[in-house]
Amino acid sequence: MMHLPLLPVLIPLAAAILMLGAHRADIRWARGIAALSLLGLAIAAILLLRQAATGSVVVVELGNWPAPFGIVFVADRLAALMVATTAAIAVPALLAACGGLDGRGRYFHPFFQMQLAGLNGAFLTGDLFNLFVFFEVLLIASYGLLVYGGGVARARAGLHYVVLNLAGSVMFLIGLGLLYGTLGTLNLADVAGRLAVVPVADVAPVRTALALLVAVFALKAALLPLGFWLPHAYGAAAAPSAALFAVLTKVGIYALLRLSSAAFDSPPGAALFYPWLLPLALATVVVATAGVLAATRLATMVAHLLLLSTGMLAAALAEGGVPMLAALLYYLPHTTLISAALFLLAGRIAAVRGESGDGLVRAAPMPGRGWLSAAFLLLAVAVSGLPPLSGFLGKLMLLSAAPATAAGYVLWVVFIVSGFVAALGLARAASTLFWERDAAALPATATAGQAGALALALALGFVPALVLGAAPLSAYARATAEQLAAQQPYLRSVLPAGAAAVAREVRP
Amino acid sequence: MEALLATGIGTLVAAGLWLILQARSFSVVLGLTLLSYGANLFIFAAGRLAPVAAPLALPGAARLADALPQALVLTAIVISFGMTAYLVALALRAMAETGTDHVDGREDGP
Amino acid sequence: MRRLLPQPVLSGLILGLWLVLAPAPSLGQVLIGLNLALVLPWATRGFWPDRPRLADGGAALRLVGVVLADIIVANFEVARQVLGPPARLQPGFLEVPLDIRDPFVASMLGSIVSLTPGTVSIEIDRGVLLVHALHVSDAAAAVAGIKSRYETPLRKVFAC
Amino acid sequence: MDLPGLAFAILALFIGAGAVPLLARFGRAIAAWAAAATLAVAALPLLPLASGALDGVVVVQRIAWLPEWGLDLAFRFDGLGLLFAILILGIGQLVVLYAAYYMPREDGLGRLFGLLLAFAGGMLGVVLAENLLLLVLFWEITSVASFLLIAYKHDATEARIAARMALAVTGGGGLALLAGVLLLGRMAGSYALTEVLAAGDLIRADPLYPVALVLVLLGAFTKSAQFPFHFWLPNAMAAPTPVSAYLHSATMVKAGVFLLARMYPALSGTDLWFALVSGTGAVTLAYGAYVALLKHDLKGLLAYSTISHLGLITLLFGLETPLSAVAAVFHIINHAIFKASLFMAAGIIDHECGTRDMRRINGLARFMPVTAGLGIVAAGSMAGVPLLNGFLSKEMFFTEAVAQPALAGYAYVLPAFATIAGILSVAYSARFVHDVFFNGAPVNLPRTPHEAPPWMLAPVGVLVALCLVVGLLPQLSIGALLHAASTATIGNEPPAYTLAIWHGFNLPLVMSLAALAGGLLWYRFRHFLYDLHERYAPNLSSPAAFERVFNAAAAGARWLLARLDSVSLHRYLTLLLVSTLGLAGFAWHSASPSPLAGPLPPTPADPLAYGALAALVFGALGCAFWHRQRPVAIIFASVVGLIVSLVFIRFSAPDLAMTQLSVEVVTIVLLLLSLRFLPAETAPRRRPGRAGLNAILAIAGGAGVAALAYAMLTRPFETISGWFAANAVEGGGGTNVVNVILVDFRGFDTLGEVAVLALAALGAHALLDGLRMQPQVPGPDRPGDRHPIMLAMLMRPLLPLALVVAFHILLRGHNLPGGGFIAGLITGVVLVLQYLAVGIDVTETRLRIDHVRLFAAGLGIAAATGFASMAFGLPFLTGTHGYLGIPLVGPVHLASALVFDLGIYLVVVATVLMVLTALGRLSQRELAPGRAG
Amino acid sequence: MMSEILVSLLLLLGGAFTLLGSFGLARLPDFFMRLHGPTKATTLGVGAIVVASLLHAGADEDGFGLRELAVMLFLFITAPVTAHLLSKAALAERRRAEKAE
Amino acid sequence: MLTLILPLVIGMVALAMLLNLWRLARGPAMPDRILALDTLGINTIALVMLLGISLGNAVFFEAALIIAVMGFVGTVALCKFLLSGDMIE
Ligand code: NA
Ligand code: NA
Repeated sequence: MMHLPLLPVLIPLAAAILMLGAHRADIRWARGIAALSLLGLAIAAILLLRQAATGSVVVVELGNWPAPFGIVFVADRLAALMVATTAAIAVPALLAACGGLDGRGRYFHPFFQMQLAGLNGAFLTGDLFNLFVFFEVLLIASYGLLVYGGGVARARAGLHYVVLNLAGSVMFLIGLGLLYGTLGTLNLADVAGRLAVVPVADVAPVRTALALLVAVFALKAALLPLGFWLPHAYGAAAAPSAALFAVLTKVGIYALLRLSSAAFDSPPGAALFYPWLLPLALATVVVATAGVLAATRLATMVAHLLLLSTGMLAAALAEGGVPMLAALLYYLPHTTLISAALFLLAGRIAAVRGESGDGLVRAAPMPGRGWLSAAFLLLAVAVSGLPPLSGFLGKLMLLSAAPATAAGYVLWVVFIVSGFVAALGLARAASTLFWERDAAALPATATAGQAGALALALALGFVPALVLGAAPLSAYARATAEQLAAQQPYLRSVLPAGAAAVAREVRP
Repeated sequence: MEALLATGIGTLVAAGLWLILQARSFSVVLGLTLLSYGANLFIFAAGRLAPVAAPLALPGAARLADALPQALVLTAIVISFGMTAYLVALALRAMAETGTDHVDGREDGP
Repeated sequence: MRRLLPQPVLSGLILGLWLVLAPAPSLGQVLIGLNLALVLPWATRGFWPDRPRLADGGAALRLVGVVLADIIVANFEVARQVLGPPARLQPGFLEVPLDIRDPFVASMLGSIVSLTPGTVSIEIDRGVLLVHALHVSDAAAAVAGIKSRYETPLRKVFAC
Repeated sequence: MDLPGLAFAILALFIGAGAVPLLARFGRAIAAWAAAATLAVAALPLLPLASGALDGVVVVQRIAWLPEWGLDLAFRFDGLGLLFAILILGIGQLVVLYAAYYMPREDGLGRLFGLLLAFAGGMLGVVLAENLLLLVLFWEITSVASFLLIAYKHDATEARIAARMALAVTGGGGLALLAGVLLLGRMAGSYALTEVLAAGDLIRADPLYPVALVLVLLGAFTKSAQFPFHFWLPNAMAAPTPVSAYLHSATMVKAGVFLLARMYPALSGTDLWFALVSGTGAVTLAYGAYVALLKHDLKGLLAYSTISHLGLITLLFGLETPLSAVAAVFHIINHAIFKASLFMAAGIIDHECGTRDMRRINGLARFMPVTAGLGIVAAGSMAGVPLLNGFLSKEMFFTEAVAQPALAGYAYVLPAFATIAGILSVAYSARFVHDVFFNGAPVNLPRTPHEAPPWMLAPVGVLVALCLVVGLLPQLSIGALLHAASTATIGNEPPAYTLAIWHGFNLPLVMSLAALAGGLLWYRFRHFLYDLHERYAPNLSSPAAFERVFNAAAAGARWLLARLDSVSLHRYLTLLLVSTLGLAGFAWHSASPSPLAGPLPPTPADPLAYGALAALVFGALGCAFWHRQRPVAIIFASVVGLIVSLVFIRFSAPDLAMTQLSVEVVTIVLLLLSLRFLPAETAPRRRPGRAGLNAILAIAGGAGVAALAYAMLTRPFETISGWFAANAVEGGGGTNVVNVILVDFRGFDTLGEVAVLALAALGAHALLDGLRMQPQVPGPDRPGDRHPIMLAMLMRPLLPLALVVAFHILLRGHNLPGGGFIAGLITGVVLVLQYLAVGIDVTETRLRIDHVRLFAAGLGIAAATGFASMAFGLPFLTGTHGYLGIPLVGPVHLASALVFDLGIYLVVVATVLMVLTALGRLSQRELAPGRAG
Repeated sequence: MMSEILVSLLLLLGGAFTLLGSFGLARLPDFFMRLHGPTKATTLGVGAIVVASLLHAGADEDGFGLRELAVMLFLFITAPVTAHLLSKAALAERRRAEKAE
Repeated sequence: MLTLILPLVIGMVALAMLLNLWRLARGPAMPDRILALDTLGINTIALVMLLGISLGNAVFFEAALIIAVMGFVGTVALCKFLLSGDMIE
């Protein structure tokens, strides 16, 4: 059990290694390994959640070296929630990929597993440079998954995505260098401890270092004006990849959350989000809403919906406070799971429609229209925040938690109107996809495997799960927000003797 | 010495930025390479410049250079090498798909 | 023995290199070096399909001495040429007809020519070594010099 | 706690909604029976509570759901709830019966009844909700369900658009309601209806009351199709008639006026309420009544009449007379009854005639006398003909109009307006009767109408009978229910009123008679009005208009996105740079002021440092300047790499220098391999201002980073790094602290790093595998140039010798500069050199390595050292080291880190080989066809 | 002392030839002439410095104290190859330029 | 004596490297630039050795060795690119 927090990284890593070793074998081997890996991941995620739900913060010292010198993995409520969300998405995404996509290029399964390893590592690590490394792991895996399958759109969007992220990595490194060069440590808990005692003369560089990290995380989160790449990239990716990417942007949100929890009570981190984050977050919502209206393909529409949710999450982050973060932490798994399901649905629709793909154009009636339209209805209602599904509950929480200030009410207006417009856009899309029929068009001849359907069905399970589990999830989210705000449990678990007891030397 | 190193880092970053702002994939690769150099030197500089010995914990060794930033830079160099390799492959793929080495995939791109 | 040690010269070179690089002279290092000397030639034998055999070790040593001496002496010659007015230089290409047929040995000749100052091997093509000389007053003499000072000893060393 | 029977009632409907479509596979009858049974089952939990509700008992049942957010599954059953439950479930039963006969044979009914039940569930939830958030939740369920019901015949364009229109208006209104409810909750401190209703004074005194009121009214008005939000309703007639009969008489549209009734104690009693509610109601009443006459479509007429009657009810809620709310509640009942029957009758007529155009439908009394009889009675009720239920509530309306005190001085205005509205309503009712059942013979009907089957007429009959019963025996039939519902609405006992047919000859009766007479007269001049209307009235409510607005919005959105997002990397990078610079600048300047330079004295610079800086700047600027001549740019980049390595050497970082140097070489080879397929040179592109912008951005970014570096370098800091040097030998078993950090203290970073490397190579391979590309540079013009002989020959001895160096570097790494990474690069590079020397074909026949398995081996070995420690109950990657006694050799110091390093070595070798051969094969394959030998 | 003088002389010799080679590279008018400077002088230049380093460090260094010889070994193998390839490349460029005219 | 000679020799090598840079910038053709880069690498070996003597530290030797073993690969690649465009076929 002491290794538990590491398993979400080690299991997929081991799976990827085995897959590479068996790369000449029939693809069923890779699938089998992947299935076993996901089974292990699911079990690990559940155990982690159960452990975290007790309020304990479990620390693993890699290599048996104590923090802040060695790298530690820290499983608290937030990390467990993120790992569980990732695992939940991975299952249907993998299943969808096993419908034949995984055989259409090279190394799908190793990339998929390493994507999971990278994500989980980013969520669990308690060391900032190790976070950088896991960012790179998840990014390189995402590059592979994004361009998987080839084609002009993927190549172009992939190039933009990769270059932007490489530029982001450079910023990350400079930020980390500056942070180490001023605070002399890389462990997040230790950083938090050091921030409290930064000499006045060093506040400016430390604060700038934090700002650089914030900029990097905002890029990953696809916050405007750094998020234009997202719809092109996610819209171009194959459906299973895109589904997995739904959790990718949340890494940025997660990191911002972590950073704000660790750093923003200190002089260098004070009010670092104010006054710019809220306007940008709301602008993200507005532009993404426009994108939903403007979309000409379902996948692009879903990508904009994802962007929209990022804006909402960022706005919640900007407002801060336990209730707002509690709302955020319910909304985050909701939007991630539902967006992933929508990507799978878009992929399924594209598969059964054949030539017209998921384009929002009139076409021949698609096979399986009945249940696909029902799936669309469920997911559309959930994603646009209409009652009675999780989107409504999440939005309700965000609205309730918004403060009774002008900014709070602006947030109401933006959230409500954006959800409304999104619902109209989705209704229009549904109308075109399912109801308009082109009598002249030949019926789709593409044969779509059953794996995609099964994956979608599985992903649809998120909808009732998020509603029926709303009460426990909401309670968990609130406790997570409180744990983040308290900060002390995390710090004490990582550095039992406190940051002040760490041996340091003055340089140069 | 500090000003010189800072100037060097700044020049690398400026040249790298100039290059990635050019619209050709090859220039972007070059620019990212220069940017990585700049970032690596920056992290390296976080250990400060001091007339000290290489970080070898030999018997009787006196003041050693800060090994931690060096280890970080090593990791960063390796990762950036991998990323460069990938980017080069992607640039070729994009060239094959779009018929141009313009990063926006269209010759008339902005 | 031949199976075990296909290239004794190379093996010796490997052992020597290892010992030169080794952090401390110890029996362990010698053992590791011997291992490398055995394993590496065997492991890389595919890249060297037609190995020339060393026939005359003494001739080889003599050749090494000659070349080293030439390098030192000729370096001063070239230094004078480089420092002097460039207009006085008469550069030119020399075509050295080769009696060596083995491409590896021919390449060794090319290397020696390049390492000794004043001449650079440019091409080995159809039995002719094309050489660029920084200053050549008598082309025929220069060609003859290369053949007698380096090619003949080399043929003796490798018996080809 | 009570058993949550109310929740069961609602749940039953939703379960039925899910089950009926499945049961419909067994036949239409099964579907119909199942739907009817569901409605009946839903009524069961309510029955025991009904008598209590009639007596004014309010039952509240509550299941906690999200208490911290104020959302509970709390339900309430009172008179108003009872009334609406009867309407929803009762008229629902009739609609099910009607639909079973009305819908075409080929319709399996599963979807229709499923949606109807879902709708009924939402509706019942709205009327039984005790929690306001829960009310909103159900409210929006009705919006979504009605969207699907209106789009039921989705092959028809107008049905699809009408559905979206309804969703836009009613769903949007629901969101406004949500905001309003959230505000009310903040004012009252609770979302529990009981507490909100009790906090009316608090709410009305709140500064945000007007906002909350407007938001709640937006919800009500949109749902109840009040002007100017009415336009969705006529278009919603695209729904099948049973749907119209249900949604647009008794349920959906009544949700809005239900909300007015529900919130009456909390929100009413202010001038704003009066102005907004009665004003909107009055305009809607008149407008709907006026337009209704002009509709040639039978259902259109009914739709506008519905709008008009809803306006009437709204107007009544707005009036501030004691009994207006009672009148409103009464008219809710009456309208539901007669309008449902009229829709059903219209459906029968449509069914029988094949058209709903009243210009073609004439004289149906001859063909279908029963339908005619029922329709005439229902229309009479709609017109307010005495002895029918519609007359009673209209009479109450007239009474209240006369009694309304607010317009003192203009007391005649409201009665006059009421009379005019009455005239209009009589006129359209007259048209429904005369133009359909009489007025000569039918014109060109698709089929000859017959009397409908009895079971189809039965529901109409039941409703018409109710019109008569209520009209004749109001107190006996409806008195108790009306009283209970009114009490629940007002919040306490309503003032005394009598439900009687005859109140004596008074002003309201005069108004009624005037309305009847005037209405018939108005109908007489209808043709003149038709012409007028067709000539001048803009059709604002057409689906085409809605679609135009929507498309314009989408086009606007597209325009906006195109402005913002040019899908250009330059734009993205510019935004990234500007944002980062802005954020960093903001961070610096918002900190407590401090100088850029720290307190440390500068280290003196030697001439060599100046030279190095000069070379670095030279290389960097050269690379930037010559970037269009790619090979030249590569050379300049190499210079930069070389100088960076020198900096590492100068400042005591031998490992970094070696790594940098080896990476440099591989990178050059990589870039050159790619250059074959990229244009070797590109002409500069003229873009005004672009170069200037780029220069500014680049200089700003460079200056910023330089400033940060300077600020950092001139400040002392406290670091943890002393620990690493102190523990390297004891803890990590190595003297090279950098290597010990890499393979032990922070070995997990390294594991991630080699994973990145492996994935990058695999990704590159996946990208280029099977790709064919046109080379952009000429091939060799001499065959001998392909594999220069001296290169090929001298690589032979170089290979094993370089491997010796690699092995040397690998072994010493833990103690001295070196390690698996550098060793791997050396190995990879000398192997690549073989490719350069003799070509890919020859090399690959000699070097049979499965790169992918090499990755597996390398990563596996590295990871295995971690797993091994787990087997000993230690954390992942816990290292060990010690001395191993070897005969002859003596003790040899071994660290598990060496094994880890070996894994790294293999991964690096595989990376170099895989990437470079992937790029190399690109050209090879391309050349293959033309190559001889 | 003798060794220090010897080392100094060797260093001066190495430095001089290193500089000379690069001077030739900068000064000589034609590519094939420039090719001579570095490939020769740097060989001796670096060679002298290597020997100097060998002599200087030999006493207090671990191992056999001959590590610097390894550098020379590799330089002697690679330098001719470099020259060979460079001149071939230059010839190819020249041919290409002639063809273009 | 060495303390006097060493800076002088380092200066000579550094000057040599600056001369290489001049040729590198000047060209005129690609072979000239490659030649300049190759010479720069060899001069770097000399400089690294000199720094090793000057700092009294032998740990830089391997860096010189790396340049000796691998530095010329870049030159080979550049030349082969010029020669045949395609390098490893
Ligand atoms: Na008629
Ligand atoms: Na360890």
